[in-house]
Amino acid sequence: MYDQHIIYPGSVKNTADGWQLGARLPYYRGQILSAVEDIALTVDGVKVPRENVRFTVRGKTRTLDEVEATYDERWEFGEVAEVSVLQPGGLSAGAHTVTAAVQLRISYLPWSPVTTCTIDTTITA
Amino acid sequence: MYDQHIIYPGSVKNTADGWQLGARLPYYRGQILSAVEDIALTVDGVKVPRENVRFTVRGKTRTLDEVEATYDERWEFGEVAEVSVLQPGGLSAGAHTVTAAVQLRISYLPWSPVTTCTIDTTITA
Amino acid sequence: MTPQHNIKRGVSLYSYQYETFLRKMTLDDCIAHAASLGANGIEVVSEQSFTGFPNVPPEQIAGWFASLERHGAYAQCHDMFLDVKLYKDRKLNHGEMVASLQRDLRFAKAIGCRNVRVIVNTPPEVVVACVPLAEELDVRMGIEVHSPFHFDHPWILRYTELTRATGSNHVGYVPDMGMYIKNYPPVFRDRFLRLGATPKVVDYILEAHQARVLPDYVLMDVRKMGANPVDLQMAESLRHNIWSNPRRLLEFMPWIFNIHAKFYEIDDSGKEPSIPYDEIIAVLIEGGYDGHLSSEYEGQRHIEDAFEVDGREQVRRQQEMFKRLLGEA
Amino acid sequence: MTPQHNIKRGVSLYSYQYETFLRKMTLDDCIAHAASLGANGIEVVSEQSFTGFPNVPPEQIAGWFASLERHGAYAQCHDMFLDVKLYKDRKLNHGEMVASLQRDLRFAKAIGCRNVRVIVNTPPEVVVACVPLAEELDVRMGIEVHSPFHFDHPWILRYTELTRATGSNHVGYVPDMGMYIKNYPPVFRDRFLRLGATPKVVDYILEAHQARVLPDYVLMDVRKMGANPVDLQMAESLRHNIWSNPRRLLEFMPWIFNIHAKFYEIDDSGKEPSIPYDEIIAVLIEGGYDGHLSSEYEGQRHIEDAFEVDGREQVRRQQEMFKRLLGEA
Ligand SMILES: [Mn+2]
Ligand SMILES: [Mn+2]
Repeated sequence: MYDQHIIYPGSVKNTADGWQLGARLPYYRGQILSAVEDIALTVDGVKVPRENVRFTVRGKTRTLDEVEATYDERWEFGEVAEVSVLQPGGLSAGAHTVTAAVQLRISYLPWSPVTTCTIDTTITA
Repeated sequence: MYDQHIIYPGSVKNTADGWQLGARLPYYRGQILSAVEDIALTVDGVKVPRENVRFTVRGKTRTLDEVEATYDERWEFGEVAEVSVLQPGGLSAGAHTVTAAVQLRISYLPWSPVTTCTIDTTITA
Repeated sequence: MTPQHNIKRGVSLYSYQYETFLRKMTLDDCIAHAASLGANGIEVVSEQSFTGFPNVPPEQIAGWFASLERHGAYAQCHDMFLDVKLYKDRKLNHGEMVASLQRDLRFAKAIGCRNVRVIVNTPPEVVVACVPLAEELDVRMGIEVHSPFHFDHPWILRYTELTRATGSNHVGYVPDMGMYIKNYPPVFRDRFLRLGATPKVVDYILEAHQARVLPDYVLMDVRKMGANPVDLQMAESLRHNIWSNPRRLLEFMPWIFNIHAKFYEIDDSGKEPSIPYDEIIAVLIEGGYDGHLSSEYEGQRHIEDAFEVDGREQVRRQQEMFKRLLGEA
Repeated sequence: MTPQHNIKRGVSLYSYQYETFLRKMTLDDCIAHAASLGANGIEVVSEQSFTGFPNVPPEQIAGWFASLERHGAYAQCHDMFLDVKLYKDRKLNHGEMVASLQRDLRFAKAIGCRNVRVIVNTPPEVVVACVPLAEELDVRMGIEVHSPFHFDHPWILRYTELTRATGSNHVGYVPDMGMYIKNYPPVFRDRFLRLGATPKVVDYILEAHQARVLPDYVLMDVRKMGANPVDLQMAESLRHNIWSNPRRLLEFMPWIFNIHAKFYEIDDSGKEPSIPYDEIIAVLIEGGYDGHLSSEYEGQRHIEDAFEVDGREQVRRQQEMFKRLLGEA
C-alpha cells in the first residue's frame, strides 16, 4: 500500500555531497525507526550501497544501521523523511529511473514486507 | 502407510519372460484400478520402463495403461497382485535392491500420493 | 456419578485394518473382538472389509450377518467414499455423484446399517439430492466433519445451510473427534523425530501448538529456523490436525448420527494424550446424544515404521476408557 | 420495522487514512466528516492520527478534544499495537508486553476512550495481566477478532478461556467484520485482474470460493492449472479472508465492546457486495448489542493503483446503509 507515494513528487535532487529524495513510509501508521529494516535505492538499475544512504527526520541524520538501532524516534504516518545518498557529484544531468524499496518489520506478520516505488525523474545541470 | 508391506515378502522371482513380484496396495481400502496411476519399479537404481510392466489380479493381466482405463475391477485391500516385468532373461542371479512406488489418485485429495517400498532380495541362479 | 445417558459403544473395523491387511484377522475376528468389549455397534469401511464392492458376493454379506448374530453385535454404519476422480481426465458430474451415493445408501441398507458416513469431499448438493431415497430406505446420511474442517468452517456451514433447508431428519453429521486435538499427539511427534526432525524445531512446534499460533505463521517461523523437510511436514501437520471447541457439538446434536471416536493412542494410564475424551463425553451427555461412540484407531500409520501394531489392545483400552467415562463401571 | 436496539454509529479514522497520508484531510476534517453523518463515536489509530506516540504533544490532545466537542462527537476506541518485534534480535518478553499494553490503556484514558482495540497477535496472558489496570481505569480491552481468526479458531478459543477465567467485564472482543466475507470482494478480483491474473483462473477461484472449498485445495488446483504468481496471490487471499457464521457473535455479545465495520466498497446500489451487513446487523440486534458500528474502510489499498480514493464518500455510503438497517430512516 502507498507504493506509488513513497517517493515524494519532484523531490529528487542533487546536494553538496550527493543527492537526495523525500520518502514516505508505505504503511498505515507511524513506525519506530528500529522497524525500518532497509531503504534500498536503485538508480538506472544500479543499487546504491546501503552504507552510503542517510535517513533524516526532524533534523537528525542517521545511517540505516543507526536507524535500526533507534527505539525512541518515529517515522510518522505520511511524514516525508529526507533520504540522502553520499555520492560525490550526485546524479548526472538528464533522465534517471529511481527506485526506493522500503522493508519493514511488522510485529504481527512473520515476514518483513518490502514495498517498492519507481519513478522517472530528470536532473537539470 | 503400509509402505514396508507393498512388496510381499519373498515374492521377487524370475519367470519365463522376465521377473515378477507380489504387490499390495498401500492404502486403507480397495481401489478401482483406474485410480492406480503408476507402479514404478526400480532395480539396483535403474528404472523399469513403464511399458514393460504388467499387472495381474484374479487371473487377468493388464498393462499399466490398461489398468488406468479399468473402471469395473479392483485392487482389493491387502490383496497381493502380481506385478510382472517383461525382460528377457529376468534378473541376474545374485543380490538386488528392488523398489516399488505406487501412485494413487485419491478422490478427496488434490494430489496423487506416491508410496514407496524398497527391499533387498537375492535371485538364485 | 455419571448423569444418565443413552450413549452406545461401538467399533469401526477401520481400527483393525493393519491386522486385516496382513491377514492376521478375519472379518469375523474383528466383529468378535469388538463384541467381546461390549462395543456391539459395528461400523464398517465396506471397501476394506468386503471385496468386489459394490457387488459384494452374497456369501460375504451372509457371513457378515452370521458373525454379527453369533457375537451379539449389530450393523451400525457404512463408511462411504465418493470417487469423484474415477476418470483421469474429468470429475464425476452431479448425476454420477448422486448415483454413487444412492448406490451406497442401498448398500448400507443391504448390510443392515441405518447410518452412512458421507465422506467430507461430497458436495452438499449431492447429499441433498439423495434425501428422498434416504428417507425411503430410512438410512441416515452424516457428513464426516473431519479435521481440518469443523462445524464453523465455511464448507460445513454451507452443508448445514443446504441440508437443514430440506427439513429432513435423515441428513446430518458424523463428527470425527480428530478435530479436537487439544495436545499434539506424542505418536506424531515421535515419528517425526524418527524420520529426522530437528529436536529444537520440534520443541518450537509443540510450544506453538500449545499457544494456538496460526499454523501459517508456525510454518514461516520454522522455515526461518532452517527447517528440514521433515520439520516442515511436522509444521504442516498443525494445519490438518486442528483444535476446536467440543461444545460446538451441542448446536448440531439432533443431527449427529454417529461419532468417529478417532484416537491415535491410549497410553498406559488409559488416556488419549491428545484428544480430551473426558470433555467430549461430558458434552455428549449434556446434549443428550444417543448414538454410538465408534472407536476409530488411527495410530497404526504413525507407529508402523518402528513398532508392532496392536489394534485390538488399543481398542480395548479406548473402550475401557469409555466405560469409565460413561459410568458403566 | 426494525426492532428496538441500542446500537450506536461511529467511524474509525482509519477510513480516511489515504487522505490523511496525503495531507488532504486534517484530524479535525476527519472528525467533522464522521460527525456530519451522525456517526459520533470516534475510533482512532493513534499512531496514525497523532505524532510522537506515546508521547503525543499536549497541543494535539487538546486539539483532539476541541474537535470532538466542536463537532458533537466523542472518543470511542483507541487502536493499540504491540511491537513484539521492536528489537531485531529478540521478541519482547512478557513484562515488556504488559508494560506496552498498560501504556496504551493509560493513553486511551488520556484521550477519553473507554475501549481499546487489542491487536490480535497479543498473547492472551498479556491481556490477562492488564486486567487490574483496565478495571482501575475503567477502560475495556477487546481483542480484535480479525480474519483469518474467528471466534472458533484455537487462538481465540484460548483467549476466551484465559480471559473469561478472570471474571472481568473489562476484557472481551472487538470483532472485525472482515471475517464475514460471504462473497469474494469485487475490488480484490478487479485488482488481481489488473495485476495480470488469468481470467480463467480467476473464475475458478471465484467458483471455489462460492462452493467454500478448502483454500489449501484451491491453491493446489490452481497450481495445476498453471497459475502465474498473481493467480497464486489471489488463491492465497482465500486463506486470509474467511467466511464464518455471524450468529457466532451471539455467544460473546456481553463482551463485545466495539465492532470494526470493515468494508471494501459500498457500491452504487448502497450495498457491501462481499460482507452481508443485513445479516450481521440482524444478529447484533437479536443479541442486544449496545456498542458501536465503527466504519472501517479498507478499500483504498485495493483501488489506489487505478482509481482515486474517496474515503469520505465510502464512509458516507456505509453510514447511509447503517441508518437504513438500524431503522434510523
Ligand atoms: Mn473418521
Ligand atoms: Mn479492523
